Amino acid sequence: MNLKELYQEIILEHGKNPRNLGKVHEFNKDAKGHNPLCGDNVHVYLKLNGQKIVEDISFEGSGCAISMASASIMTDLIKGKNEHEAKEIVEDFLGMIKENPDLKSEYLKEDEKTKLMCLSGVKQYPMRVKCATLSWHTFTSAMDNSKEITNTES
Amino acid sequence: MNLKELYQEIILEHGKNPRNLGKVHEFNKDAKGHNPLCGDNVHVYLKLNGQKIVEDISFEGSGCAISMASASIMTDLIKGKNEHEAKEIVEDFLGMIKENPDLKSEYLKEDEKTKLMCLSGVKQYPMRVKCATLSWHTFTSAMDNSKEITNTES
Amino acid sequence: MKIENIKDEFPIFDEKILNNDLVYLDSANSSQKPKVVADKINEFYTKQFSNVGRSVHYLAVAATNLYENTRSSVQKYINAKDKNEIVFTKGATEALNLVANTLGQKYLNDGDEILITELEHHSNYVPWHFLRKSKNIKINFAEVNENGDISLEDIEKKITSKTKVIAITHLSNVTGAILPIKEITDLAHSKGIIVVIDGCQGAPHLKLDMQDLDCDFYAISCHKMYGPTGLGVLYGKKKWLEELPPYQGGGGMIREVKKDKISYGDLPNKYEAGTMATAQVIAFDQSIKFMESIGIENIMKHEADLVEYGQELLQKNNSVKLIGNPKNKGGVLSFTLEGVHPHDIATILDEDGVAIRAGHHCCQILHDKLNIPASARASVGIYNTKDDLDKLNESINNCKKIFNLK
Amino acid sequence: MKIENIKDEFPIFDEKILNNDLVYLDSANSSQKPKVVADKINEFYTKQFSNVGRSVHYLAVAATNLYENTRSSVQKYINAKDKNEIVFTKGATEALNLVANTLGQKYLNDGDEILITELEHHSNYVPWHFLRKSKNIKINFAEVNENGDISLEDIEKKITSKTKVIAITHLSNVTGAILPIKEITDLAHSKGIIVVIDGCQGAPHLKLDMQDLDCDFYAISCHKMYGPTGLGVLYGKKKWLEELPPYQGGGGMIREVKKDKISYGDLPNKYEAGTMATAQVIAFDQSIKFMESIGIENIMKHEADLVEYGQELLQKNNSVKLIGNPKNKGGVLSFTLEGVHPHDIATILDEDGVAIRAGHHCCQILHDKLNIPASARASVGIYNTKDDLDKLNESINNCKKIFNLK
Ligand SMILES: Cc1ncc(COP(=O)(O)O)c(C=O)c1O
Ligand SMILES: Cc1ncc(COP(=O)(O)O)c(C=O)c1O
Repeated sequence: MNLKELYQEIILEHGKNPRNLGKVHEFNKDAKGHNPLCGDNVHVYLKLNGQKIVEDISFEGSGCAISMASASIMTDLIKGKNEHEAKEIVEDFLGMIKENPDLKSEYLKEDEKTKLMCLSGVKQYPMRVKCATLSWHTFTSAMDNSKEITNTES
Repeated sequence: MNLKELYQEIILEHGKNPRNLGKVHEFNKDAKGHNPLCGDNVHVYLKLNGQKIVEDISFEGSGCAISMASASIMTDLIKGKNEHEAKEIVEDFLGMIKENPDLKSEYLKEDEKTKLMCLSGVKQYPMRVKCATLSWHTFTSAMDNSKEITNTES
Repeated sequence: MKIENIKDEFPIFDEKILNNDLVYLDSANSSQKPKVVADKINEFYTKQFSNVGRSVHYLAVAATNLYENTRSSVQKYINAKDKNEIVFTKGATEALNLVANTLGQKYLNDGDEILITELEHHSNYVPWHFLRKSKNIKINFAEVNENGDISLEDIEKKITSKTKVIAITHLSNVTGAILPIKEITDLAHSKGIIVVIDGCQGAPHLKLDMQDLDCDFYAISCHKMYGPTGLGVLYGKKKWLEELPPYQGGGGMIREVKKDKISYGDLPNKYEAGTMATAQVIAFDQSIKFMESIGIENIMKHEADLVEYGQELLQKNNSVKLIGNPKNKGGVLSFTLEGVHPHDIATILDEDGVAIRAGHHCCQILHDKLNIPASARASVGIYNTKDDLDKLNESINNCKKIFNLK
Repeated sequence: MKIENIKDEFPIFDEKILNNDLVYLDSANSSQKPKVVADKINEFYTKQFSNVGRSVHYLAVAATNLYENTRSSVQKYINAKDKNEIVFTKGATEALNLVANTLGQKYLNDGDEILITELEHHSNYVPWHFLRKSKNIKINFAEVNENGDISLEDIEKKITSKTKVIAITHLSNVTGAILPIKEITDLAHSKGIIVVIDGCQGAPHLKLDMQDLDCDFYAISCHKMYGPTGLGVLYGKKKWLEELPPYQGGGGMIREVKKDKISYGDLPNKYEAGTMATAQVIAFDQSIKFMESIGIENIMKHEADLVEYGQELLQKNNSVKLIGNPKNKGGVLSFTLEGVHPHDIATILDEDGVAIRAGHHCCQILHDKLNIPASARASVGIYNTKDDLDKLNESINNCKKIFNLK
């Protein structure tokens, strides 16, 4: 295992200064996520327009560097994507965190892939995987308009 | 250990045909006893007269051969004794069941001692000691006019 | 694993008990433990110990994974639909208290009725009695018939328009009767009645399939299933576990705690308050794997053979009176011996190394009905053999000799 | 036994965790187990196993004696007046639920108030919250002061004429504050208030004397006391245990069961329904003996030295902020590291083999008050050394390096 791989500079930077923190003005979808193990909570807000494009997206919450960085990077990448693209990116990310060595989605540019790959270090820290995936699962709930609180345990 | 010592003929006989089974007419003292382990219940009745003599004594209940024989023999020996004598006999018996090799009380005749000694076989069967002592403890409760149910566990 | 040599897997049978080989016929009370179970507990305490789910360090992660693995194993073993339908408790008794208490809090109302049977163990009666005391709830009893059995017909007869719950044993720990729980569940559900099954004697001996059975709750006692003491399993349909309130409160079962309000966690955490029986849960995985390695069909066949053999032996033995002759009988042989109190029988058998139980086996209602204060009970597990039952019979004969019976 | 070499008695310290020696600083969560405890469990399961109290055969008698021996050992260890004041539960959480539930059934009425503190573990808050829901009972909170402590004065201030129960921790599992429970008990009793003490962190580390302390209830968590998981002890004054109703119903806790009524057994059976955690109770005797062989005074001195040493180390470390500086502090060092979330700290420390806990430690009220979502916590047990605390400090420095802190 390698802590340097887990805590890369880009993670630390996003963790410290997360992008898109706050509440989207006039959001029309949102969902709450909860990690029962560490008690982390995240709330994802987004504005989906008539063309099913995520016009704006943000999150509220506090947590460890991994979860903050992950939410920050996610919101950055999802913004401007349409529903189909966004869902593919989420799947691609979750697949990468679980088992795949790489990201495959066409909807991600090379530099975006590089950014996302920085989170792949958590693979070696099973207990921290949930920190990295919480905001992504919560985004999916928001898109699905789910009223339930997303729980990384299930 | 020796089952023959535990189940001597006299025990089997008293167990099968217990003496003083039933309810003393016009008893003035009584107490209930309970063995939570095996669920045995015994109810001891007695009539103590003005001279503090146990004029009559009996018991109700059902249980194993040991407990029935012990209650039967006890009621036989206690009948006619005064309070002081009865208490000494009880102590003598409990002492014998616990640790003493012999019975010492002056208030017991030799043949009575022989009869009581038949119960000494339970010493080797710790789980059965309570069967042998339940009615004796219950007699003491009755004498002390205790309203609580005697419990061999305590 | 072959069931013929299974005694070898249980270290206790290498011991001498009062200079005798142990003939253990008290498995309905608690089963012996295979070496793999004892070893796993030892390994966990000496090499891997940590509390689960609360820390992120290496040992805690490993322990949490082991703990959750058992939940998955149990789920598969009983074919529950969802992992979160498996709740660990301190025993079957707690599981039944949990169900009665939470149904009492949210589902049952004054005037409602609960149907149990005259066969029930106190653990499936007293928790409902508490509701009779705290709420105005009535308990009805389906009657045991002359075979020591409960018929579907009598259940049907005892159901009223107010019956809200049927709580019933899968297999009687006294008569050995295997109840028609699937038919009872179908009947109950057709009338909107909840079915709670006391599976203490079912789980160690019968094939379980929660999705097929479709009962609402099923309680399991792990120490009777070749597992550790201090552990039970409550299977509950997700719908109920989600709808009902929590049972105990404390660490681990909460979502958010404020001074003025508290919200509770999701399943299964909601019902697992405080530090759980970590080592026991982790070791129970070995019990399940052990039973799986033999195969439940083989276990059922082996035990059915034993019961048939034992029943014949005892039926032929003068003065022995078997209790219960149900259509489907599990591995329990309860009996009385004319003129000999069961405690005396047990003591005499014990002297020969034959361990049985004497008493009312926590079934006073049944013993009242049979008009006896107590009975002797020999019960079998996977490690028993026909030889064990021969020794039982011989020892009963010894008993008869001492009591001068023919 | 000498406390200097005590690590040798714990087999887990022979293991390598991620290629490191284990620096275990998570004992407030759960303690490691000495070899004698693991051995006793193994011996019981492989050579002596039987259920207790229910059968008269040899193994059952032996198991029952072992089981009751532990009760006597616990009684002596905490200097309770009566053996029957010791009730075994599945954990401290159950013990506290038992007290809250039974007091709620028989003693507490609408409008009554319960006083707890902002330091309480969820296990000593949620059970009372249940009463707030089911009855109209109010919960008041004594306030934690700037030292992470609770003062007698604030307790006194928060008592009203309606206060019926004070439920309070002996030693905070976050700030380490040792509360003046004797003074609080005296004060409470002078006003006729029942005192319930959450002794989870007290029992493993402090000298206990129930007769001197005179509290009404005291809850103990055995797995934090070098004992097995799945076991707790509730000490309760005989008077209360006799007066209050039973908590769970089932086998073993009854006297007589009829179709229309049930009477309950005497203490301690009344509160021990169903098959208990037999093996765990039997092994816990070894935990008590183990602690006695070292001597609680030696344990207290050893741990006080460690805390003082650790506190100094961390106070000198830039960016580390210790939580709580109470007058009397037990072996708990909670802290935050500027700009680093506790979970990240725990992961980085784990990489060095240093096991600590991160989170709210089941004390959300306290963390809300401190205005932090979580904290990192290092906690000590008898096996820790100053060397362990040096490693903790070094590893924190490693953490600072990764996060570019000075
Ligand atoms: C102060 C305190 N109270 C209660 C508990 C709950 O104890 P258990 O989880 O063993 O039931 C703990 C431990 O988690 C504790 O530290
Ligand atoms: C039919 C039945 N129900 C309930 C129980 C209670 O189980 P436990 O004592 O493991 O809680 C038992 C065992 O004693 C049983 O045989």
